[in-house]
Amino acid sequence: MRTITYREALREAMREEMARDQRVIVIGEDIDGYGGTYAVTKGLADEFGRERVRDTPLAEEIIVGTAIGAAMAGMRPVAEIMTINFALLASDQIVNAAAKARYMFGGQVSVPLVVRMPAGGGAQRGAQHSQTLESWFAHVPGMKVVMPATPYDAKGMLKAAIRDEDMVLLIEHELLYGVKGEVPDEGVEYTVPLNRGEVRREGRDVSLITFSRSVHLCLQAAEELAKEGIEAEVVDMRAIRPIDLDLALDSIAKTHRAIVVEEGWKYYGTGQGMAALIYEYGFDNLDAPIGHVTGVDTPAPYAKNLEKAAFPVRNDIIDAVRRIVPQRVAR
Amino acid sequence: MRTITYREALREAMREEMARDQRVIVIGEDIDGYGGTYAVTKGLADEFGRERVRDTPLAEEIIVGTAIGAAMAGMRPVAEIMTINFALLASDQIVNAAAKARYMFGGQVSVPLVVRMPAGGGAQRGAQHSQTLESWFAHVPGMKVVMPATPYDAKGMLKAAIRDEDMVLLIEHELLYGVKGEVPDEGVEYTVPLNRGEVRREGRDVSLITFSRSVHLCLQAAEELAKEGIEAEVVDMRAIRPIDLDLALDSIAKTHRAIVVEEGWKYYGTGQGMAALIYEYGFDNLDAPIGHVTGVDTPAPYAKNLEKAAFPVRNDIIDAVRRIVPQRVAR
Amino acid sequence: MAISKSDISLAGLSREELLDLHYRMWLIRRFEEKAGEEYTLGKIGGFLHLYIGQEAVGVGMISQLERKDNVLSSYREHGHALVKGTDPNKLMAELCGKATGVSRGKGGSMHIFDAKNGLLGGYAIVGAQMPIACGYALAAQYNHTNQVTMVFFGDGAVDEGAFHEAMNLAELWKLPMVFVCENNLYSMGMAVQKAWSVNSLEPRAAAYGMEYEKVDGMDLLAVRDTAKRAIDRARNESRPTLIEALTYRFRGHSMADPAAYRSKEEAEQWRLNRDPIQLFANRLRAAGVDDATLQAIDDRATQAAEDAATFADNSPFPDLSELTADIMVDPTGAIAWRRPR
Amino acid sequence: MAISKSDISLAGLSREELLDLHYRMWLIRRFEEKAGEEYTLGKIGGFLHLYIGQEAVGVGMISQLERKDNVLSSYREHGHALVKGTDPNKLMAELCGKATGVSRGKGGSMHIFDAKNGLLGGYAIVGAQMPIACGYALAAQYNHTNQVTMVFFGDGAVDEGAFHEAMNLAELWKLPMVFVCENNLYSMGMAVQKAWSVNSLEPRAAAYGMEYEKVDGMDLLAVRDTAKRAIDRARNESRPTLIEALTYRFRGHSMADPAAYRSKEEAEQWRLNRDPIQLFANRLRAAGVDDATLQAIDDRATQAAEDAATFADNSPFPDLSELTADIMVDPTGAIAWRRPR
Ligand SMILES: Cc1ncc(C[n+]2csc(CCOP(=O)(O)OP(=O)(O)O)c2C)c(N)n1
Ligand SMILES: Cc1ncc(C[n+]2csc(CCOP(=O)(O)OP(=O)(O)O)c2C)c(N)n1
Ligand SMILES: [Mg+2]
Ligand SMILES: [Mg+2]
Repeated sequence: MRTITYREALREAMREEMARDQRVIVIGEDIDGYGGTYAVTKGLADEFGRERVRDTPLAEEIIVGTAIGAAMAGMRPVAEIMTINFALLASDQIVNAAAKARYMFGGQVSVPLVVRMPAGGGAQRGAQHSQTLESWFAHVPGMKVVMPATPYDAKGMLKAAIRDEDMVLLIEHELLYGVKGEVPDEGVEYTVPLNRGEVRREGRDVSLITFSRSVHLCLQAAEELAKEGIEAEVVDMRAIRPIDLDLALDSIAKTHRAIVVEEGWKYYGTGQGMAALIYEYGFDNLDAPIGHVTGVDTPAPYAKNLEKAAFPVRNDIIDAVRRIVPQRVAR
Repeated sequence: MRTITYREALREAMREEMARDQRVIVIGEDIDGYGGTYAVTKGLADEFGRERVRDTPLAEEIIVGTAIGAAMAGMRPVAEIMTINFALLASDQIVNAAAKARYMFGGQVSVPLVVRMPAGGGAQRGAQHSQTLESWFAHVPGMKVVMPATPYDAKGMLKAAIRDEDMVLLIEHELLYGVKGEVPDEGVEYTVPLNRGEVRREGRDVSLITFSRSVHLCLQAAEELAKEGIEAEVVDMRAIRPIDLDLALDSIAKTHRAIVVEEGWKYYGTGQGMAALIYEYGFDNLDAPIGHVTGVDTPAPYAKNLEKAAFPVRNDIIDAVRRIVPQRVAR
Repeated sequence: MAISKSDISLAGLSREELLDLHYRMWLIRRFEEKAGEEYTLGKIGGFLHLYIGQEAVGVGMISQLERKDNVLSSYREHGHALVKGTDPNKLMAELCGKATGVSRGKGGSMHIFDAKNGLLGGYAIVGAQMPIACGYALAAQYNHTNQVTMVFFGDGAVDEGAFHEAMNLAELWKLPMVFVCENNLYSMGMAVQKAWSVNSLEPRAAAYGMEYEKVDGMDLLAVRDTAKRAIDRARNESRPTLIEALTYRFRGHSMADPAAYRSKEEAEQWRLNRDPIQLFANRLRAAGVDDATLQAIDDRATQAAEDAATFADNSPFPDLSELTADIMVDPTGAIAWRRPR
Repeated sequence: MAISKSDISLAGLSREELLDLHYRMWLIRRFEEKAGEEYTLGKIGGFLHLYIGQEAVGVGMISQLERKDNVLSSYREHGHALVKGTDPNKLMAELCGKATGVSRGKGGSMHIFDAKNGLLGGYAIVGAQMPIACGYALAAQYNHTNQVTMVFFGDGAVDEGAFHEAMNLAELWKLPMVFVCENNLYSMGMAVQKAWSVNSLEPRAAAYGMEYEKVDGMDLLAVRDTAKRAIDRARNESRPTLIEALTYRFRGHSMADPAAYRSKEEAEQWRLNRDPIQLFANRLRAAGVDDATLQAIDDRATQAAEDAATFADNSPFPDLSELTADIMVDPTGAIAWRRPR
């Protein structure tokens, strides 16, 4: 095991897969000359050449459309959209073309494409640069959507995504790139399945159902709560579509209480979808309504103090847990 | 009262508001020369002139972007997107520009814009033309989203939307345009509030929480169920954002059982959002998990038999009710 | 740029080749007419966009391609498919949503795909096929397959941002492709001069430094000449071309469209004087082909269309298991994956 | 089209006018330098894109507008706002996310909006301001307000579909607007010649039949000449123009960018030889303005920037109630409207 950053983990995944498979190419804005907006792609062009690592014009629809066509023609493109906020300009290609191609063409073609993009707020980037829109894509059949929270998962899921025969949206987080974590030594092959979540911390009193950067907030909250005798189980759902529902249900069968924690907007989003599924299949195991910690239902404000109030922090989770866990536990 | 079609009701709304307010203009593809794709705008250009009723080039981003700018400059544009499937090409303008403008510009501007567009499947239009993506937009703060089911509501809500100071997405249904219903006589002014649903049929045994075309399917199912002694309450949620939550909660306080009925995809969609809210605020009133009747989680197939199986029909609702309502009732 | 015209020598083609081209145009015509009938009878649902009137473009362009080459198109793609080699039976079955359809009935009229013959999709979001075509061309360039990618679209599609982004990329990356705009003067009811701020694509091509040719889309041999040059440029020099083929759809936009936005006379003039099949028949006659031969070709096409309809009629609907098949390669890719217990 | 050059007569402007223009350029320069410092000190968060090097474009263009006219821009809009009349104090306060900011601290550096002065938004989705600008222009045309709408964007924005759709509509509908592309040779790290398949916007304008002018964006008076023509065309003839202003950003794309994709020498050459403020100072000197006067102007600008920073420093953060204020006009527009009981 080594300790590397989330950014490095992603880069390693691409390097290894590019070395392994000539069909893998990487395209996007500023991935070469600029060195990658978040430096994820740094050095790839020098190593693999500019036929395989391609800076594109500033035009998201053509980036994704070209990647889709190349994938349908048998390549394994990894398209980088600079942030998920710009993916709206490519949403038609993702939803109407790529997600439907195999089905509407009667199984004659597949779209082995990876679209990588960071989401998330918290760095004062303002209303247009702080969104978390994974539920848009996860709503649509025809693709997989994953959101790794650790360097280990970032590398393992990106490698799995590149090898996958279907379109995978790998949604990163702008504030995770510098986060460090353990990954196997170079040369030790591994992938992380795209349809499995993972329990990050065991606990008997409440299940924190979460994903992406919020996993880390939940772990911090759980540490804090442990001091008062409340044991929270942190369930990293990382697979958004297909969702690892049993993982959540098993946890709730044990704890009987759940809080969904996410950074995005509350209404008609990912967390409500997860909650609805847990209710649907785990109703009898629930002793209380599921709590929901989310970003505030507003465009992201710029001002530091407002932004801080707009996105969940550790204490929001702690408060939500205290509200839902009966006093007898927290004694 | 008169009986007119949903299509005519929408047209009347625009006519009345255009006559009342010079700031109202209508722009979109094929709304004039073609007579309106679904003939909703037929005759408007002749009546109000081609300065006010504007055929545009085939380019959704500019249609919506132009309408946004005009709205910010004080006009009251009604933009028609031919179907919601094409709104993905304008989703950046809707979400990143219009929904955020007032907030990120500190309240200095408003966007009194109406975007009209039909959604829905069921006419063998295939995978790219049969979607119901309202949850995408309803997820985002900064706009209102409504889905009228009747001519009365279509007219009243469109009029209210045009007068509203904020952006309203009025989502119609391709299979509702020909549906007839009662509306007040010409000259009798009325609007329908954009934040209120309506109970379409009272019942004590189960609440059918629904909207748009599915309201009609629920009413049919309720008729049928009544024959076996099951009284279903049909709750037309028509206001998707802001949602008239109390309406649903009041109904469930009475029936203790609910089924959400929608035509769109199940996961991370509108129905799951509504269900999650009902659970969150009405958990103690629920005797059973909420049922969920949805479109099948697949791109829309073209073949007649497959398409029929892909979207909910009356009997799917009846079956779902029978599963959830205890035997003692259905005696 | 003047409109290219073929000379009367009939382009050095053999009699068989000429008659084959003629057959292909008739096949499209008769097939589409039959499809229109089946639609009226309710056997075809949804939208149906006929290619009648534009046959010379599809036949002229695609007959110059090799089988390995790629064709992408819009919802108005039946003609392109037939020329590229799609079996008319399977095509009609697809239009009727039958299990024997080229996409097993799941795509329908707007989404024809025939992997074997390189007909790589009818796309029904206007303009969206252009970026995807760039991707196919990029793959061909990267893998040195020497394939040419040809993408068809209408005058309306030019208005979409996708056109702009695709044109720039294709020229910038020197992609081996041919953009074919079938300018039939209308996008639905919108006359092209009301939608384009300039009335030709020539300056649009120049905006990207791309090669451009305008061609009379009713003149089969002229189309073939133009196609040849563009295809050679793509295959031998890896350079894209934008072709503007002037044509006219004789029918409404779709079967639902009475075409009230254009005058009956205008349409009648085109049908009478500019029918690409009649124009080519005239040339064949002038070159010595007799009427009986021409009639036999039409008859054969008519029969093929009939046969296609019969085939579709006799075919079963897809099995209901198809409803959730082939959403993705991975069948567990569906939502809510459950752990094996 | 040759690049227009102003003649040495200093364009018939009075001494006061000339010095005022000079001041405006210095104000931008000093303001942006100060903003850069505040960013480094952590007082400004998020992204910060400085306008340094491009001052002559914003000043030349906007100084020809009337107050009632509209300006829309990108995230690189501080300069445009200052020329259009935005109070530097309120601007700096906005950058620092303070309650006294022009948007009450809620927008930040990328989203400046100043309704009173017609600075109608910095937009941070590249290219998205162009369609919106068309809407403002349409409203002006419809209401006969005689307003001109000017929209600024970069060379990178030209690649987006939004550019294409907006250019076509503007020309088609003869919208009274001016498109100003500030071609600073890079979009982030992407050199323009690697992104554009042609190396000029002239053919791009021709693609839509739109008027085009190229101008040396470092030459304030040349910019003013060009602006005047375009604005007159918009105001008097309701015809749009595309202006390509050749310029250079002296700093990185944003404060986070060390600009490793271009050589130090290249940037140094521009700074030394093509600084728009020094070039204009030279002309003023040649026209008889003495160094003390010039220095005083710079001093005044420096002081204004300092004052702005002090003002921002001394301003409070927004009240927490602002978090959910002004999402929409209708405060009950928030989700989950509850019935009054
Ligand atoms: C993005 C998008 N907008 C609108 C439509 C509806 N629509 C389908 S075909 C069409 C006209 C297209 O015209 P053109 O490109 O000229 O092709 P033609 O039909 O003439 O072959 C329109 C507006 C669509 N399918 N996709
Ligand atoms: C749609 C979109 N894609 C990508 C970005 C990220 N981005 C911000 S600015 C920029 C470069 C823009 O360059 P240009 O238009 O030349 O303007 P300049 O920064 O040079 O003023 C990019 C890629 C964005 N904000 N929006
Ligand atoms: Mg057309
Ligand atoms: Mg630039």
